[in-house]
Amino acid sequence: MTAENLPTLHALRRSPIGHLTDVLAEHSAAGRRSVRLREVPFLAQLDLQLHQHGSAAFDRIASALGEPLPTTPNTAVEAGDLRVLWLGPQEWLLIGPDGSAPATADLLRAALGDEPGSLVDVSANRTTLELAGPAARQVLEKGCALDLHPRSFGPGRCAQTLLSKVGVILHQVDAEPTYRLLVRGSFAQYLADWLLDAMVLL
Amino acid sequence: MSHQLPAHQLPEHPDWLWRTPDPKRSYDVIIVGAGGHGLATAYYLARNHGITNVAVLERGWLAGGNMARNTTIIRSNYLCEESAALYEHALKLWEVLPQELEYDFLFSQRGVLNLAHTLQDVREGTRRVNANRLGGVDAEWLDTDQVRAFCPIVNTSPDLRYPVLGATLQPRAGIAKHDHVAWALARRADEYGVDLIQGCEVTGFLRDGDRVTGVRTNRGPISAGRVALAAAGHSSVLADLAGLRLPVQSHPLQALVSELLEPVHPTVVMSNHVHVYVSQAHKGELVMGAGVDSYNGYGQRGSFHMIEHQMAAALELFPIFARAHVLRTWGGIVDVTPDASPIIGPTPIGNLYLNCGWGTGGFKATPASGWVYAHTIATGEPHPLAAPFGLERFTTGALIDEHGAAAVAH
Amino acid sequence: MLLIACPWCGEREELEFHYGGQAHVGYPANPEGLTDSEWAEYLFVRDNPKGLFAERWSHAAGCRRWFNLIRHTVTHQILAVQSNRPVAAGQPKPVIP
Amino acid sequence: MNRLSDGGRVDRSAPLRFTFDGVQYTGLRGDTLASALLANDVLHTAPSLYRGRPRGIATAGVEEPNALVQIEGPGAEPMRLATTVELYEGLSATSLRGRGRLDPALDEGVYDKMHVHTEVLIVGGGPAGLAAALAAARSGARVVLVDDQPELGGSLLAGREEIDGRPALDWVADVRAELTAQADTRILTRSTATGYYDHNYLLVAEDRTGRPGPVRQTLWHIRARRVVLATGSHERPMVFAGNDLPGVMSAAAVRAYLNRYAVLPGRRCVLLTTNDHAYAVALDLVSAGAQVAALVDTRPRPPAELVDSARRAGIEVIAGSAVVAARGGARVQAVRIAALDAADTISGPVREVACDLLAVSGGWSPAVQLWSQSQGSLRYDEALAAFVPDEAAQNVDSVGASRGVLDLAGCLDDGFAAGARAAALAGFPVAVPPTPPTSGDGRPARPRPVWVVPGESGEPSDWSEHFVDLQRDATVADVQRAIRAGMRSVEHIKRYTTIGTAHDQGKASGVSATGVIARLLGARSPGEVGTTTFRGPYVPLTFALLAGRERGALFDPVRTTAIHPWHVRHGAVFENVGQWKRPRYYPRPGESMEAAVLRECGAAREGVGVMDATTLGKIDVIGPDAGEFLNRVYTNAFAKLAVNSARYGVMCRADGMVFDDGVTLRLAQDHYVMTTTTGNAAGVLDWLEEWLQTEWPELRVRFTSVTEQWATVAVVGPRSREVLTALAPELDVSNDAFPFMTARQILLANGVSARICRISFSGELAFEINVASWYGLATWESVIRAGEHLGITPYGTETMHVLRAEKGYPIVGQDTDGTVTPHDLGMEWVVSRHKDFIGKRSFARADTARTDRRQLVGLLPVDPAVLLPEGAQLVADAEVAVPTKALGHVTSSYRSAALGRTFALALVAGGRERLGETVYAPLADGGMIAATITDTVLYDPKGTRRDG
Ligand SMILES: Cc1cc2nc3c(=O)[nH]c(=O)nc-3n(C[C@H](O)[C@H](O)[C@H](O)COP(=O)(O)OP(=O)(O)OC[C@H]3O[C@@H](n4cnc5c(N)ncnc54)[C@H](O)[C@@H]3O)c2cc1C
Ligand SMILES: NC(=O)c1ccc[n+]([C@@H]2O[C@H](COP(=O)([O-])OP(=O)(O)OC[C@H]3O[C@@H](n4cnc5c(N)ncnc54)[C@H](O)[C@@H]3O)[C@@H](O)[C@H]2O)c1
Ligand SMILES: Cc1cc2nc3c(=O)[nH]c(=O)nc-3n(C[C@H](O)[C@H](O)[C@H](O)COP(=O)(O)O)c2cc1C
Ligand SMILES: [Zn+2]
Repeated sequence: MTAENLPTLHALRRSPIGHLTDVLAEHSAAGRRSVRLREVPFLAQLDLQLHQHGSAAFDRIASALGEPLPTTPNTAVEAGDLRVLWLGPQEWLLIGPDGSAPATADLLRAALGDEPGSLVDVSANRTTLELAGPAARQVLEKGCALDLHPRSFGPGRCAQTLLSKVGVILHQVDAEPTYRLLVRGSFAQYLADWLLDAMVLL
Repeated sequence: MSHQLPAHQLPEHPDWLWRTPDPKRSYDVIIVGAGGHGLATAYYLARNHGITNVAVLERGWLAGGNMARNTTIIRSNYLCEESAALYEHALKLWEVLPQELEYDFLFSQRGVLNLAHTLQDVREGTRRVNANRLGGVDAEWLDTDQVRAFCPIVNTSPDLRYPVLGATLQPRAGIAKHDHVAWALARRADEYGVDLIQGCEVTGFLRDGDRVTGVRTNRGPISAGRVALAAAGHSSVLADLAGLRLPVQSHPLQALVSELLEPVHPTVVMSNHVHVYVSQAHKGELVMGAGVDSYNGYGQRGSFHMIEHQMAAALELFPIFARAHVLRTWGGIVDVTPDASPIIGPTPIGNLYLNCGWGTGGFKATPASGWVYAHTIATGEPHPLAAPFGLERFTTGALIDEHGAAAVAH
Repeated sequence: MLLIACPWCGEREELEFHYGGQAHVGYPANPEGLTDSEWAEYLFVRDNPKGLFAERWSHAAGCRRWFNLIRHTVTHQILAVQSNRPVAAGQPKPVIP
Repeated sequence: MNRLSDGGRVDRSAPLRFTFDGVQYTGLRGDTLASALLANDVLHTAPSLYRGRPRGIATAGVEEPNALVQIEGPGAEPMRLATTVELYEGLSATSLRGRGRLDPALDEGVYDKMHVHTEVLIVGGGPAGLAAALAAARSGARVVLVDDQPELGGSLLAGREEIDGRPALDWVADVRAELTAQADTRILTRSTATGYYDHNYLLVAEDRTGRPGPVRQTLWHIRARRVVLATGSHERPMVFAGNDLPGVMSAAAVRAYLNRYAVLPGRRCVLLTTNDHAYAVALDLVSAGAQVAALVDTRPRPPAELVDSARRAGIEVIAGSAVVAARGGARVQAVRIAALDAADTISGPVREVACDLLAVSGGWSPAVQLWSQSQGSLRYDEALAAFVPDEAAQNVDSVGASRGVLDLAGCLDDGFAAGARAAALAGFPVAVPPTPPTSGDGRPARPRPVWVVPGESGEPSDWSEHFVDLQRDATVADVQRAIRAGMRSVEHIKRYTTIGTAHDQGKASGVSATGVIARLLGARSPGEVGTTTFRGPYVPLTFALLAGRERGALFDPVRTTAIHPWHVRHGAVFENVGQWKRPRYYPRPGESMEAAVLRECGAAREGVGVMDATTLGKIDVIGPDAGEFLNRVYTNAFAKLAVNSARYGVMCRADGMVFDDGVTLRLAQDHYVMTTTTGNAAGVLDWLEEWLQTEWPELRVRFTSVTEQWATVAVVGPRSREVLTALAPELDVSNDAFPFMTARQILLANGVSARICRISFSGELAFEINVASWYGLATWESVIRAGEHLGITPYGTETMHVLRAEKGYPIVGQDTDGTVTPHDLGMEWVVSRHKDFIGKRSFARADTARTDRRQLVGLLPVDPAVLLPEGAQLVADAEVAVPTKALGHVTSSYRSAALGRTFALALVAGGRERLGETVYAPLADGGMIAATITDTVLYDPKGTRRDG
């Protein structure tokens, strides 16, 4: 892929809820209590899984990223413009800016070396919804059973969990609070509808 | 209660039901568990085989297990021929039992609809209707309009998430008042001389080598020529006491009732896909079952989200229920086999018989279960209708897989 | 709704998990060497105690790890949670809150 | 009007108009429907359900047995209690005879849910609960306090107690203010804890009628480290002749109507009590201007101070006696009073006293419902004559009246201690606040319960006006009948008489019922009889509240592919497959499904068709042991599959039955991508993880679900190659360069990176183009454009099914049903003999090895125009004598454009031995279709078409 054809290529892309941009914006403005919802489409996402035998690779990845992969469950770290989310004892999701997946993948592949591990570009697998504002937590609490109180869940925390009937990766990015919800493409419309409905009911 | 009953009210109970005897030292047959199946077995042992030196031992109160907890759906439109034959035998018995037992237990043949919501459901439904008709079981296929005509409160809008594409109907199917069924059987069994002994928990078996000679109970040992288990959710616990392991797992199954409502729901509706089954009992309460909880449990209670899902599903199909109220919820302990079919027959241990594994659907089988089990106990040979349901099917692989074949509950 | 402590993610609602029945039932080393009834035992027969039960769960909507726990089948009290496999050095340890 | 001129918690400046049974009335803000009715001198409710007896408002709370109403609007709802409906402007209600009426009009209410966690949850905002909340909140722990009333204070709202030398409600206001100031304390009023489940999980139903916002009710799901139950107690009725007459009311209710609602429910009153409580009520009645004709106390020697204070107020106290009958027509007019001896028998003359109100205190039943739901045990306390909490089963304490502490100071003490304890146990240690001084006489004296006040004549079996359960019209005579019939267990008697099964679930009358049973059975104490099981919900809950917002459009997610908008624009008819919406066919205007499908099939066989295959599950299987792993889960071998090659595989469960199938592609030495059936994607991933983690952890392989990463466009038909060439000019699509069951990675002409596989589910030359789902729609559109001149035809699942069936390819779940082995499908070729795999051992079992198992075969109806219904049963003989055992059934059946006729697939016993035989399908309408058994592959049996 060359730089010249990127704009043409991007014109071909369509995110699962790209058609809702205006609706989300309207609701964000109109909510009784300020909660904002928007889609952050096309983020680069890589699913990395290691094997327990692979601690050397773990170290090499740390130096490649400039940050070790988070090993505390349910936490995320920032490494440059990447966010690395703990998904499981040997699994991480690396999230980067649009278009960064190939470069990051190369970096990680090199760091993995010969060690077994799995690295899959899942950028198009999920899209990202961002829910922010003082009442954002309350919106989530309508359908998420995690303890989201600041004592238990704050900036830098993440979790794979259920929101309503949908599996999501939930990531709190700041204390306002702002949450990012990564949802599989086919469920994105439902989740957006559900969130919009919840926002109306504040 | 006992005066000026409007026509749709519960009928009078008899003035006499059963004795409260102390256990004798020995019986020809001991039945463990006074649920519907244990009581029906006692009744038919006496009625069909003249065996009356029988005790039914019950750890709690008579018919206080699943018999007290089920949603009372009776039908025989099972897919597998073996099952359909057994349940149809039951349905035929239901049709004569109120007269035979002289007890109006409100058997109401109001029909059971099994709704189809996907093309796969339609294929499955058609298959079952055709199989049933071939097997001599009444069955019809209704299209969406006919469903609406039969049960006007069902939401047949094409805009439904899973629209109703049709339904199977078994007109002879319906409901009966569970407690009264048990009492009717108990009364007759008692009349024949069967001892119904409550508060008597079997805690072990008396053994003579590889056969049993009686049971140990919290009220002392009692010897018996034959011991027949009919303990539903507790079958594994009892089998364990005898050194037997069963292909049975006990799970919570929940149900609920609404407050009393004016009649709105004329039939029984079951939807596997949307997970609803509901009828309106004679008093007027809506009776609904929820799903089986995934985990094993003996607590007679399940997880509440099952009820919440149940309600969402119910409103999807019956918008008119929106403002009805859940009055009471409860749970039972269902004994589930790998193929969702019961186990009936002798065991590897001499004189010990087994009847269990009815899972979520044994109420409807009550009379037939008692009939074939009594035969098996009396003759030592499986009744022809029960023969396919022996334990050995798990070894040969000749499962009667209602689960696999159709996944229709209750 | 049970509250189950995933050894990795901590306490989560039952809805996030899949039940896996009795724990510690291994796939027979040599299935072909078993009699039909031994094989049937493996396929279909599991303990079903009223009381403490060692069982498997998988955190299906979370980290997808399978683990074992001991639960009382009447009270639903959960007595112990074990991750399903040993953990090597350098890897995160399961959290048991 | 019965409204008192001052006092109470009602707002005299806020009149509210309402209608009851068609008549207009006015009440005040702060009223319940019941208090407003009483204020308007309306005591009567609908007659009783079974016996049509007149009934009146009997209580002031959730324990009400009579005052059932139908809210007609706004917010129609059946079966509410007038005693718990807060009055609002325009309320319209009608009385109900014990049975509700559902409104067919669509429910427009919005019902919401919340999920919260807390260190301490306190249920009940009376003095005990408030004290607990205060203590706990001071620790900094999160505290949630719920109370079902609109105002905090609990029974203090109905009384005239003092705390710290001030009216108790001033103390309540202070506590409320302090709690509100705490950041992590949440107070939920109008919120009833309705269920207490395992692992300290409680449900709280919040009524938001009249609150801001569109939400009518919210169901709170609360997970608490510690719970404090401060739910108070219910005053019990007493069982005597005529105890159901309108005007017989609980003493606590009388007190609440007087003090809280400023309503005088009667002018000339008699009180009947077993305990101290009635004395305060009697004094309140007198000070409200009522006449108290007598206070009847069952105790021969009631506490002297109480008797003196009553006498000072001019009240006659009749000790050691009871009301043996209430008389009246539509309302109580008089009561008959007699002395009772120690055995509770009438031991003196009967005296009649006129009255229009009988206030009854049969003693107190701690509200142990939630405690019991939490599986805590109960014990019968003889001194209190009540069932009280015994052993806790969860992290919970019970305090105040809900555990039998009946004095105010005791309740406060209890609450403070429990609140501090709960916080400390949740990790927030805190000091126990000191208990302020209170008014009152300390612990009440011992009550004397009289479970059955004897009738003036006859036997229990005659006492059919001694009501035990008013709503069920069940009497002492009914209980006696159950016992005579042989019943001993309280559970049987409940079911025989239906006592305790009505709307009120025996909140007030349950223990009375136990007392009656104990009495009639001759038991030593009610403790011997016990209670029936307490079950949730504590108060009835609307179905809609439990459903929450997951109704209508939010009932269940609709999953769609990236290409979905195109399908919608082009008139696709959709089919639900699991949660997915898949195009079933694309009718042209006026075209029937049959015609559309024949057309679509024709295009795929003769020209080129295109299908959205995105919904198939996709799983990346990566690691050095990926091949070995696949070898173990598939019946056939994958370890030696060449890179960039694909293979069809079948998975079985351990019992040998087919569970899933699909094509797996090897992308690299250590990288495969597996496809699963649409409905089974999640199930297969779980299955793989289970085996890897629990059985073969030594295998170095990992799975990643990539179902939504990829959009998949299947281009099918003899002219598909031309479309591919236009789409990917750099790709050599010749058969030699790109053979069947191989894959290529390439940039399409539009710059999109694609993985293209030559796979065919139709028997035709076909290509599957996989692109990142972002590009799915654009890629689909470019395929359409590239094929336009070839008449490229989009087709749906129906056509896909026909095409594959013509080739004899089974669909798992349609042609199989969980009882079918690969051999039954005629797929011996997919079952390896050389390696072990899940399920293999099962094939050797006696039944699985039978040769007369149902096997998949083809069927050709003798009349080629006749379509066999899917699901038709098959028999060997045209003469059917029911019951007959079927040979098998039709699993798939279609009209074929290619064959120019109908055909079907079927599972038939010993089918492969029966090729050429005729079988018959008897139909529900009486018809019969004859068909010939054939091989499953009816189209292009030599497979010449797959290379184009
Ligand atoms: C919520 C629910 C809904 C259901 N709905 C339906 C339906 O609609 N239609 C239908 O057909 N079926 C239904 N069923 C299933 C049906 O209730 C059962 O299959 C059937 O009742 C089981 O047979 P039983 O009546 O003999 O069992 P039970 O009534 O459970 O009898 C077993 C008895 O054994 C006793 N026992 C156990 N251990 C011992 C011991 N050691 N010593 C002495 N006694 C012992 C128990 O106390 C119990 O009374 C439902 C079940 C539940 C729980
Ligand atoms: N004199 C007597 O004989 C006598 C008898 C009983 C009580 N009392 C008095 O009553 C008071 C008892 O105080 P307390 O705090 O224990 O009880 P309380 O009755 O004052 O308060 C309990 C509160 O909890 C609420 N509640 C009950 N169940 C609920 C639920 N499931 N969900 C939400 N809210 C619920 C009630 O509506 C009430 O507001 C004391 O003042 C005591 O002296 C006196
Ligand atoms: C068909 C059916 C109808 C019922 N109707 C009512 C009812 O109207 N009111 C009620 O309180 N309980 C009703 N129940 C539930 C019983 O009260 C009780 O919950 C059930 O038998 C389980 O027993 P348990 O709750 O004592 O464990 C009904 C149960 C069944 C099976
Ligand atoms: Zn986890």
